[in-house]
Amino acid sequence: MIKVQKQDFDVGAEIDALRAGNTAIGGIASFVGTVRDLAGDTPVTGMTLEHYPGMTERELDRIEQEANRRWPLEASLIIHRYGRLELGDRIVLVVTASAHRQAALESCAFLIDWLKTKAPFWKKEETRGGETWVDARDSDDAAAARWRKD
Amino acid sequence: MIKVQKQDFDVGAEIDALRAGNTAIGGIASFVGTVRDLAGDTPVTGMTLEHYPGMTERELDRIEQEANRRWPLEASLIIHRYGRLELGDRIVLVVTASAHRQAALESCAFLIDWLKTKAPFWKKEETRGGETWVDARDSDDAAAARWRKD
Amino acid sequence: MRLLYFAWLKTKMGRAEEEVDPPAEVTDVASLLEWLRGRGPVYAEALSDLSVVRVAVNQEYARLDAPVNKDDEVALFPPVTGG
Amino acid sequence: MRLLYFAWLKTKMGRAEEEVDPPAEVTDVASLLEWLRGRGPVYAEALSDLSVVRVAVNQEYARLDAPVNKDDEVALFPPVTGG
Repeated sequence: MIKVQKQDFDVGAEIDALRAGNTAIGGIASFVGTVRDLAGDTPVTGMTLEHYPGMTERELDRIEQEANRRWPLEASLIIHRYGRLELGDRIVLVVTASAHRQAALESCAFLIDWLKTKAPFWKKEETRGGETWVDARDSDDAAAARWRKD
Repeated sequence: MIKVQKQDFDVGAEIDALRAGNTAIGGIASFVGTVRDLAGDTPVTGMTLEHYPGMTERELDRIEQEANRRWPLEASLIIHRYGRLELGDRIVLVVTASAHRQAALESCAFLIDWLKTKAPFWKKEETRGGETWVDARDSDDAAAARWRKD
Repeated sequence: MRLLYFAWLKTKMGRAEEEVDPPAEVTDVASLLEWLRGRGPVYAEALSDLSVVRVAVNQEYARLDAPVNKDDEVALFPPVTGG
Repeated sequence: MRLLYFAWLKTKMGRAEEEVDPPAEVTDVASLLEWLRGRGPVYAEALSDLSVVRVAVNQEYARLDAPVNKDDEVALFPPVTGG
Protein backbone atom coordinates (compact mmCIF):
# COMPACT_ATOMS: atom_id res chain seq x y z
CA MET A 1 0.00 0.00 0.00
CA ILE A 2 1.23 3.53 -0.65
CA LYS A 3 0.11 6.82 0.85
CA VAL A 4 1.28 10.31 -0.11
CA GLN A 5 0.01 12.74 2.46
CA LYS A 6 0.56 16.04 4.24
CA GLN A 7 -0.38 14.78 7.70
CA ASP A 8 1.76 12.82 10.13
CA PHE A 9 1.40 9.06 10.64
CA ASP A 10 1.42 6.72 13.65
CA VAL A 11 4.12 4.08 13.16
CA GLY A 12 2.71 1.56 15.63
CA ALA A 13 -0.83 1.85 14.29
CA GLU A 14 0.35 1.53 10.69
CA ILE A 15 2.35 -1.63 11.48
CA ASP A 16 -0.58 -3.13 13.40
CA ALA A 17 -3.01 -2.41 10.57
CA LEU A 18 -0.63 -3.88 8.01
CA ARG A 19 -0.16 -7.20 9.76
CA ALA A 20 -3.70 -7.45 11.18
CA GLY A 21 -4.69 -11.08 11.54
CA ASN A 22 -1.99 -12.42 9.23
CA THR A 23 -0.22 -15.13 11.24
CA ALA A 24 1.90 -16.15 8.26
CA ILE A 25 4.05 -13.13 9.17
CA GLY A 26 7.16 -13.86 11.22
CA GLY A 27 9.06 -10.60 10.81
CA ILE A 28 8.25 -6.95 10.19
CA ALA A 29 10.98 -4.49 9.25
CA SER A 30 10.41 -0.76 9.19
CA PHE A 31 12.28 2.43 8.50
CA VAL A 32 11.27 5.95 9.52
CA GLY A 33 13.06 8.96 8.06
CA THR A 34 13.00 12.13 10.18
CA VAL A 35 14.03 15.77 9.74
CA ARG A 36 17.47 16.17 11.28
CA ASP A 37 19.12 19.34 12.50
CA LEU A 38 22.20 19.22 10.29
CA ALA A 39 22.79 19.12 6.55
CA GLY A 40 26.49 18.28 6.44
CA ASP A 41 27.80 20.98 8.81
CA THR A 42 24.97 23.45 8.27
CA PRO A 43 22.30 23.81 10.96
CA VAL A 44 18.81 23.26 9.56
CA THR A 45 15.66 24.62 11.21
CA GLY A 46 12.99 22.98 9.06
CA MET A 47 12.21 21.96 5.51
CA THR A 48 9.56 21.83 2.84
CA LEU A 49 8.98 18.77 0.69
CA GLU A 50 7.69 19.37 -2.80
CA HIS A 51 6.42 16.51 -4.93
CA TYR A 52 4.88 15.76 -8.31
CA PRO A 53 1.30 14.64 -7.62
CA GLY A 54 0.33 11.73 -9.82
CA MET A 55 3.85 10.72 -10.80
CA THR A 56 4.75 10.26 -7.12
CA GLU A 57 2.02 7.67 -6.63
CA ARG A 58 2.95 5.90 -9.86
CA GLU A 59 6.61 5.68 -8.92
CA LEU A 60 5.92 4.52 -5.36
CA ASP A 61 3.51 1.88 -6.70
CA ARG A 62 6.14 0.68 -9.12
CA ILE A 63 8.83 0.53 -6.43
CA GLU A 64 6.55 -1.42 -4.12
CA GLN A 65 5.66 -3.86 -6.90
CA GLU A 66 9.35 -4.39 -7.60
CA ALA A 67 9.98 -5.25 -3.94
CA ASN A 68 7.09 -7.74 -4.03
CA ARG A 69 8.57 -9.33 -7.15
CA ARG A 70 11.97 -9.70 -5.52
CA TRP A 71 10.97 -10.91 -2.04
CA PRO A 72 8.12 -13.12 -0.76
CA LEU A 73 6.31 -10.41 1.19
CA GLU A 74 3.06 -10.82 3.08
CA ALA A 75 2.48 -7.04 3.19
CA SER A 76 4.23 -3.76 2.48
CA LEU A 77 3.59 -0.08 3.04
CA ILE A 78 5.17 3.19 1.97
CA ILE A 79 3.98 6.50 3.43
CA HIS A 80 5.68 9.71 2.28
CA ARG A 81 4.75 13.15 3.49
CA TYR A 82 4.98 16.47 1.65
CA GLY A 83 4.66 20.11 2.72
CA ARG A 84 6.39 21.94 5.55
CA LEU A 85 8.08 19.86 8.25
CA GLU A 86 9.73 20.81 11.51
CA LEU A 87 12.89 19.39 13.07
CA GLY A 88 12.30 15.83 14.26
CA ASP A 89 9.15 15.39 12.17
CA ARG A 90 8.60 12.07 10.43
CA ILE A 91 9.07 12.27 6.64
CA VAL A 92 8.73 8.72 5.36
CA LEU A 93 7.75 5.28 6.59
CA VAL A 94 8.55 1.97 4.93
CA VAL A 95 7.22 -1.29 6.38
CA THR A 96 7.69 -4.80 5.00
CA ALA A 97 6.36 -8.03 6.48
CA SER A 98 7.32 -11.57 5.54
CA ALA A 99 7.37 -15.10 6.91
CA HIS A 100 11.15 -14.74 7.22
CA ARG A 101 13.20 -11.91 8.64
CA GLN A 102 15.82 -11.63 5.89
CA ALA A 103 13.13 -10.96 3.27
CA ALA A 104 11.61 -8.27 5.50
CA LEU A 105 14.94 -6.62 6.35
CA GLU A 106 16.33 -6.67 2.82
CA SER A 107 13.16 -5.43 1.12
CA CYS A 108 12.81 -2.62 3.63
CA ALA A 109 16.37 -1.42 2.88
CA PHE A 110 15.69 -1.83 -0.84
CA LEU A 111 12.51 0.25 -0.70
CA ILE A 112 14.05 3.22 1.09
CA ASP A 113 17.21 3.16 -1.06
CA TRP A 114 15.25 2.84 -4.29
CA LEU A 115 12.64 5.44 -3.33
CA LYS A 116 15.36 7.99 -2.58
CA THR A 117 16.56 7.97 -6.18
CA LYS A 118 13.23 7.41 -7.97
CA ALA A 119 10.27 9.02 -6.21
CA PRO A 120 9.73 12.64 -7.33
CA PHE A 121 10.19 14.51 -4.06
CA TRP A 122 12.46 17.49 -3.50
CA LYS A 123 13.62 18.89 -0.18
CA LYS A 124 14.09 22.59 0.44
CA GLU A 125 15.98 23.14 3.70
CA GLU A 126 15.72 26.20 5.92
CA THR A 127 19.12 27.40 7.13
CA ARG A 128 20.43 30.68 8.55
CA GLY A 129 21.42 31.64 5.00
CA GLY A 130 17.88 31.14 3.71
CA GLU A 131 16.10 28.34 1.92
CA THR A 132 18.08 26.00 -0.32
CA TRP A 133 17.07 23.09 -2.49
CA VAL A 134 18.97 20.00 -1.42
CA ASP A 135 21.36 18.48 -3.94
CA ALA A 136 21.04 14.78 -4.75
CA ARG A 137 23.79 12.79 -3.07
CA ASP A 138 26.15 10.37 -4.79
CA SER A 139 25.90 8.10 -1.75
CA ASP A 140 22.18 7.70 -2.43
CA ASP A 141 22.89 6.68 -6.02
CA ALA A 142 25.47 4.21 -4.75
CA ALA A 143 23.03 2.77 -2.22
CA ALA A 144 20.39 2.30 -4.90
CA ALA A 145 22.92 0.82 -7.34
CA ARG A 146 23.53 -2.06 -4.92
CA TRP A 147 20.05 -3.32 -5.77
CA ARG A 148 20.37 -3.00 -9.55
CA LYS A 149 19.86 -6.16 -11.56
CA ASP A 150 21.26 -6.37 -15.06
CA MET B 1 18.66 0.00 26.20
CA ILE B 2 17.61 -3.61 26.73
CA LYS B 3 14.44 -5.04 28.27
CA VAL B 4 13.66 -8.69 28.95
CA GLN B 5 10.01 -8.99 29.87
CA LYS B 6 6.93 -11.17 29.91
CA GLN B 7 4.51 -8.46 28.83
CA ASP B 8 3.86 -7.14 25.34
CA PHE B 9 5.30 -3.83 24.06
CA ASP B 10 3.99 -0.93 21.97
CA VAL B 11 6.24 -0.48 18.92
CA GLY B 12 5.23 3.11 18.17
CA ALA B 13 5.56 4.21 21.80
CA GLU B 14 8.97 2.54 22.14
CA ILE B 15 10.27 4.24 19.00
CA ASP B 16 8.91 7.62 20.12
CA ALA B 17 10.49 7.27 23.57
CA LEU B 18 13.82 6.26 22.06
CA ARG B 19 14.13 9.23 19.73
CA ALA B 20 12.45 11.75 22.04
CA GLY B 21 13.84 15.22 21.39
CA ASN B 22 16.95 14.00 19.58
CA THR B 23 16.97 15.93 16.31
CA ALA B 24 20.39 14.54 15.35
CA ILE B 25 18.46 11.42 14.29
CA GLY B 26 17.66 11.14 10.59
CA GLY B 27 16.65 7.49 10.35
CA ILE B 28 15.15 4.86 12.63
CA ALA B 29 15.16 1.20 11.63
CA SER B 30 13.18 -1.41 13.49
CA PHE B 31 12.45 -5.10 13.39
CA VAL B 32 9.60 -6.93 15.08
CA GLY B 33 9.58 -10.72 15.28
CA THR B 34 6.17 -12.37 15.65
CA VAL B 35 4.84 -15.89 16.28
CA ARG B 36 3.93 -17.42 12.94
CA ASP B 37 1.60 -20.27 12.23
CA LEU B 38 4.06 -22.57 10.49
CA ALA B 39 7.36 -24.18 11.46
CA GLY B 40 8.54 -25.49 8.11
CA ASP B 41 5.39 -27.37 7.03
CA THR B 42 4.08 -28.04 10.53
CA PRO B 43 1.15 -25.96 11.82
CA VAL B 44 1.99 -24.23 15.10
CA THR B 45 -0.66 -23.04 17.56
CA GLY B 46 1.51 -21.22 20.10
CA MET B 47 4.89 -21.30 21.79
CA THR B 48 6.72 -20.81 25.05
CA LEU B 49 10.00 -18.93 25.27
CA GLU B 50 12.38 -20.01 27.98
CA HIS B 51 15.42 -17.92 28.84
CA TYR B 52 18.37 -17.79 31.22
CA PRO B 53 17.72 -14.83 33.54
CA GLY B 54 20.91 -12.90 34.17
CA MET B 55 22.86 -14.27 31.23
CA THR B 56 20.17 -13.04 28.84
CA GLU B 57 20.62 -9.45 29.99
CA ARG B 58 24.42 -9.72 29.84
CA GLU B 59 24.37 -11.09 26.31
CA LEU B 60 21.87 -8.54 25.05
CA ASP B 61 23.93 -5.75 26.63
CA ARG B 62 27.05 -7.05 24.96
CA ILE B 63 25.34 -7.35 21.57
CA GLU B 64 24.00 -3.81 21.84
CA GLN B 65 27.43 -2.47 22.80
CA GLU B 66 28.96 -4.22 19.80
CA ALA B 67 26.42 -2.52 17.48
CA ASN B 68 27.28 0.84 19.02
CA ARG B 69 30.98 0.19 18.44
CA ARG B 70 30.42 -0.68 14.80
CA TRP B 71 27.95 2.04 13.81
CA PRO B 72 27.49 5.69 14.88
CA LEU B 73 24.13 5.23 16.61
CA GLU B 74 22.18 7.91 18.43
CA ALA B 75 20.04 5.33 20.25
CA SER B 76 19.27 1.62 20.27
CA LEU B 77 16.78 -0.69 21.93
CA ILE B 78 16.27 -4.42 22.24
CA ILE B 79 13.12 -5.85 23.86
CA HIS B 80 12.74 -9.62 24.08
CA ARG B 81 9.77 -11.37 25.65
CA TYR B 82 9.65 -14.74 27.39
CA GLY B 83 6.84 -17.00 28.57
CA ARG B 84 3.84 -18.28 26.65
CA LEU B 85 2.93 -16.54 23.38
CA GLU B 86 -0.01 -16.92 21.03
CA LEU B 87 0.00 -16.89 17.22
CA GLY B 88 0.72 -13.40 15.94
CA ASP B 89 2.13 -12.20 19.26
CA ARG B 90 5.20 -9.96 19.22
CA ILE B 91 8.35 -11.77 20.42
CA VAL B 92 11.19 -9.31 19.92
CA LEU B 93 11.77 -5.67 18.99
CA VAL B 94 15.02 -4.14 17.78
CA VAL B 95 15.25 -0.39 17.11
CA THR B 96 18.30 1.58 15.97
CA ALA B 97 18.49 5.31 15.32
CA SER B 98 21.28 7.21 13.59
CA ALA B 99 21.94 10.43 11.69
CA HIS B 100 22.16 8.32 8.54
CA ARG B 101 19.88 5.59 7.28
CA GLN B 102 22.51 3.02 6.30
CA ALA B 103 23.88 2.91 9.85
CA ALA B 104 20.37 2.43 11.22
CA LEU B 105 19.39 -0.25 8.68
CA GLU B 106 22.62 -2.23 8.94
CA SER B 107 22.86 -2.18 12.73
CA CYS B 108 19.21 -3.27 13.05
CA ALA B 109 19.87 -6.29 10.81
CA PHE B 110 23.09 -7.00 12.72
CA LEU B 111 21.33 -6.92 16.08
CA ILE B 112 18.58 -9.35 15.16
CA ASP B 113 20.95 -11.72 13.35
CA TRP B 114 23.49 -11.64 16.19
CA LEU B 115 20.88 -11.97 18.93
CA LYS B 116 19.41 -15.07 17.29
CA THR B 117 22.65 -17.00 17.72
CA LYS B 118 23.86 -15.51 21.04
CA ALA B 119 21.03 -14.58 23.40
CA PRO B 120 20.00 -17.53 25.62
CA PHE B 121 16.37 -18.00 24.61
CA TRP B 122 14.79 -21.28 23.56
CA LYS B 123 11.48 -21.74 21.77
CA LYS B 124 9.14 -24.62 22.48
CA GLU B 125 6.46 -24.84 19.81
CA GLU B 126 2.98 -26.26 20.24
CA THR B 127 1.93 -28.49 17.35
CA ARG B 128 -0.70 -31.18 16.88
CA GLY B 129 1.93 -33.75 17.85
CA GLY B 130 2.66 -32.02 21.14
CA GLU B 131 5.30 -29.59 22.31
CA THR B 132 8.72 -29.60 20.69
CA TRP B 133 11.88 -27.63 21.35
CA VAL B 134 12.90 -25.81 18.21
CA ASP B 135 16.24 -26.79 16.66
CA ALA B 136 18.75 -24.06 15.89
CA ARG B 137 18.85 -23.32 12.18
CA ASP B 138 21.96 -23.30 9.99
CA SER B 139 20.53 -20.30 8.15
CA ASP B 140 20.65 -18.30 11.40
CA ASP B 141 24.31 -19.19 11.87
CA ALA B 142 24.98 -18.16 8.28
CA ALA B 143 23.16 -14.85 8.78
CA ALA B 144 25.19 -14.11 11.92
CA ALA B 145 28.44 -15.16 10.22
CA ARG B 146 28.02 -12.35 7.67
CA TRP B 147 28.77 -9.90 10.48
CA ARG B 148 31.81 -11.70 11.86
CA LYS B 149 35.05 -9.74 11.93
CA ASP B 150 38.34 -11.61 12.06
CA MET C 1 1.92 20.63 -24.63
CA ARG C 2 1.90 21.16 -20.91
CA LEU C 3 5.24 21.78 -19.20
CA LEU C 4 5.70 21.36 -15.43
CA TYR C 5 8.69 22.57 -13.42
CA PHE C 6 9.70 21.44 -9.93
CA ALA C 7 12.15 22.47 -7.20
CA TRP C 8 14.87 24.88 -8.35
CA LEU C 9 13.76 24.57 -11.94
CA LYS C 10 10.43 26.04 -10.91
CA THR C 11 12.24 28.84 -9.04
CA LYS C 12 14.51 29.62 -11.99
CA MET C 13 11.68 29.49 -14.51
CA GLY C 14 9.56 31.69 -12.26
CA ARG C 15 6.55 29.43 -12.79
CA ALA C 16 5.26 25.97 -11.95
CA GLU C 17 3.77 25.25 -15.37
CA GLU C 18 3.00 26.61 -18.79
CA GLU C 19 1.35 25.63 -22.05
CA VAL C 20 3.66 25.65 -25.06
CA ASP C 21 3.17 24.96 -28.74
CA PRO C 22 6.50 23.74 -30.10
CA PRO C 23 7.16 23.65 -33.86
CA ALA C 24 7.04 20.43 -35.89
CA GLU C 25 10.82 19.84 -35.54
CA VAL C 26 10.27 19.08 -31.84
CA THR C 27 9.71 15.32 -31.87
CA ASP C 28 11.61 14.04 -28.86
CA VAL C 29 12.89 15.18 -25.44
CA ALA C 30 16.25 16.31 -26.85
CA SER C 31 14.72 18.57 -29.48
CA LEU C 32 12.19 19.91 -26.98
CA LEU C 33 14.99 20.92 -24.57
CA GLU C 34 16.95 22.49 -27.45
CA TRP C 35 13.89 24.50 -28.52
CA LEU C 36 13.22 25.61 -24.93
CA ARG C 37 16.79 26.84 -24.50
CA GLY C 38 16.29 29.02 -27.53
CA ARG C 39 13.28 30.74 -25.97
CA GLY C 40 15.34 33.22 -23.93
CA PRO C 41 18.08 33.67 -21.31
CA VAL C 42 15.96 32.33 -18.42
CA TYR C 43 15.37 29.03 -20.23
CA ALA C 44 18.94 28.90 -21.53
CA GLU C 45 20.34 29.35 -18.02
CA ALA C 46 17.94 26.97 -16.26
CA LEU C 47 18.64 24.25 -18.81
CA SER C 48 22.38 24.94 -19.25
CA ASP C 49 23.49 21.77 -17.44
CA LEU C 50 21.38 18.82 -18.52
CA SER C 51 23.23 16.52 -16.12
CA VAL C 52 21.10 17.98 -13.33
CA VAL C 53 17.81 17.97 -15.23
CA ARG C 54 15.48 14.98 -15.25
CA VAL C 55 12.55 14.68 -17.64
CA ALA C 56 9.26 12.84 -17.28
CA VAL C 57 6.79 12.46 -20.15
CA ASN C 58 3.24 11.75 -18.97
CA GLN C 59 4.58 11.05 -15.47
CA GLU C 60 7.17 8.49 -16.56
CA TYR C 61 10.92 9.07 -16.59
CA ALA C 62 12.01 9.70 -20.18
CA ARG C 63 15.38 9.67 -21.96
CA LEU C 64 16.55 12.24 -24.49
CA ASP C 65 15.34 10.09 -27.38
CA ALA C 66 11.85 9.56 -25.97
CA PRO C 67 9.16 10.92 -28.34
CA VAL C 68 7.00 13.89 -27.30
CA ASN C 69 3.89 15.30 -28.91
CA LYS C 70 1.54 18.19 -28.34
CA ASP C 71 -0.85 16.38 -25.99
CA ASP C 72 1.88 15.31 -23.60
CA GLU C 73 2.55 16.47 -20.06
CA VAL C 74 6.31 17.00 -19.84
CA ALA C 75 7.91 17.67 -16.46
CA LEU C 76 11.42 19.04 -15.92
CA PHE C 77 13.02 18.70 -12.49
CA PRO C 78 16.32 18.16 -10.68
CA PRO C 79 17.42 14.73 -9.38
CA VAL C 80 15.03 13.73 -6.61
CA THR C 81 15.89 14.17 -2.92
CA GLY C 82 13.02 12.62 -0.97
CA GLY C 83 13.03 9.80 1.52
CA MET D 1 29.00 -26.07 42.09
CA ARG D 2 25.60 -25.09 40.80
CA LEU D 3 24.44 -26.65 37.54
CA LEU D 4 21.60 -25.19 35.47
CA TYR D 5 19.80 -26.93 32.60
CA PHE D 6 17.65 -25.29 29.94
CA ALA D 7 15.26 -26.35 27.17
CA TRP D 8 15.45 -30.06 26.21
CA LEU D 9 18.45 -30.56 28.49
CA LYS D 10 16.22 -29.60 31.39
CA THR D 11 13.54 -32.01 30.16
CA LYS D 12 16.01 -34.88 29.73
CA MET D 13 17.68 -34.23 33.08
CA GLY D 14 14.28 -34.00 34.73
CA ARG D 15 15.34 -30.92 36.66
CA ALA D 16 16.21 -27.25 36.12
CA GLU D 17 19.19 -27.18 38.49
CA GLU D 18 21.20 -29.12 41.01
CA GLU D 19 24.14 -28.69 43.36
CA VAL D 20 27.07 -31.01 42.64
CA ASP D 21 30.42 -31.57 44.28
CA PRO D 22 32.79 -32.85 41.61
CA PRO D 23 36.09 -34.52 42.55
CA ALA D 24 39.45 -32.71 42.28
CA GLU D 25 40.12 -34.06 38.74
CA VAL D 26 37.32 -31.83 37.44
CA THR D 27 39.19 -28.64 36.55
CA ASP D 28 37.65 -27.51 33.25
CA VAL D 29 34.43 -27.79 31.22
CA ALA D 30 35.62 -30.92 29.39
CA SER D 31 36.40 -32.86 32.58
CA LEU D 32 33.15 -31.67 34.17
CA LEU D 33 31.13 -33.01 31.23
CA GLU D 34 33.06 -36.29 31.32
CA TRP D 35 32.39 -36.66 35.04
CA LEU D 36 28.69 -35.85 34.56
CA ARG D 37 28.34 -38.50 31.84
CA GLY D 38 29.64 -41.06 34.29
CA ARG D 39 26.92 -40.27 36.80
CA GLY D 40 24.32 -42.50 35.16
CA PRO D 41 22.38 -43.27 31.98
CA VAL D 42 20.27 -40.10 32.10
CA TYR D 43 23.38 -37.90 32.10
CA ALA D 44 25.16 -40.11 29.57
CA GLU D 45 22.23 -39.88 27.17
CA ALA D 46 21.56 -36.15 27.61
CA LEU D 47 25.24 -35.35 27.05
CA SER D 48 25.90 -37.95 24.35
CA ASP D 49 26.23 -35.42 21.51
CA LEU D 50 28.28 -32.44 22.64
CA SER D 51 27.79 -30.72 19.27
CA VAL D 52 24.31 -29.73 20.47
CA VAL D 53 25.33 -28.72 23.99
CA ARG D 54 26.46 -25.19 24.87
CA VAL D 55 28.10 -24.33 28.16
CA ALA D 56 28.16 -21.08 30.12
CA VAL D 57 30.31 -20.58 33.20
CA ASN D 58 29.08 -17.78 35.44
CA GLN D 59 26.74 -16.62 32.64
CA GLU D 60 29.42 -16.38 29.96
CA TYR D 61 29.82 -18.77 27.04
CA ALA D 62 32.70 -21.14 27.81
CA ARG D 63 34.80 -23.52 25.70
CA LEU D 64 35.78 -27.04 26.68
CA ASP D 65 39.12 -25.82 28.06
CA ALA D 66 37.61 -23.09 30.26
CA PRO D 67 38.41 -23.62 33.96
CA VAL D 68 35.63 -24.43 36.44
CA ASN D 69 35.69 -24.52 40.23
CA LYS D 70 33.30 -25.33 43.01
CA ASP D 71 31.85 -21.83 43.40
CA ASP D 72 30.87 -21.54 39.76
CA GLU D 73 27.43 -21.47 38.20
CA VAL D 74 27.63 -23.74 35.15
CA ALA D 75 24.76 -23.83 32.67
CA LEU D 76 24.21 -26.50 30.02
CA PHE D 77 21.79 -25.80 27.20
CA PRO D 78 21.14 -26.42 23.49
CA PRO D 79 22.01 -23.87 20.78
CA VAL D 80 19.78 -20.84 21.29
CA THR D 81 16.62 -20.26 19.24
CA GLY D 82 15.27 -16.86 20.31
CA GLY D 83 14.64 -13.76 18.25
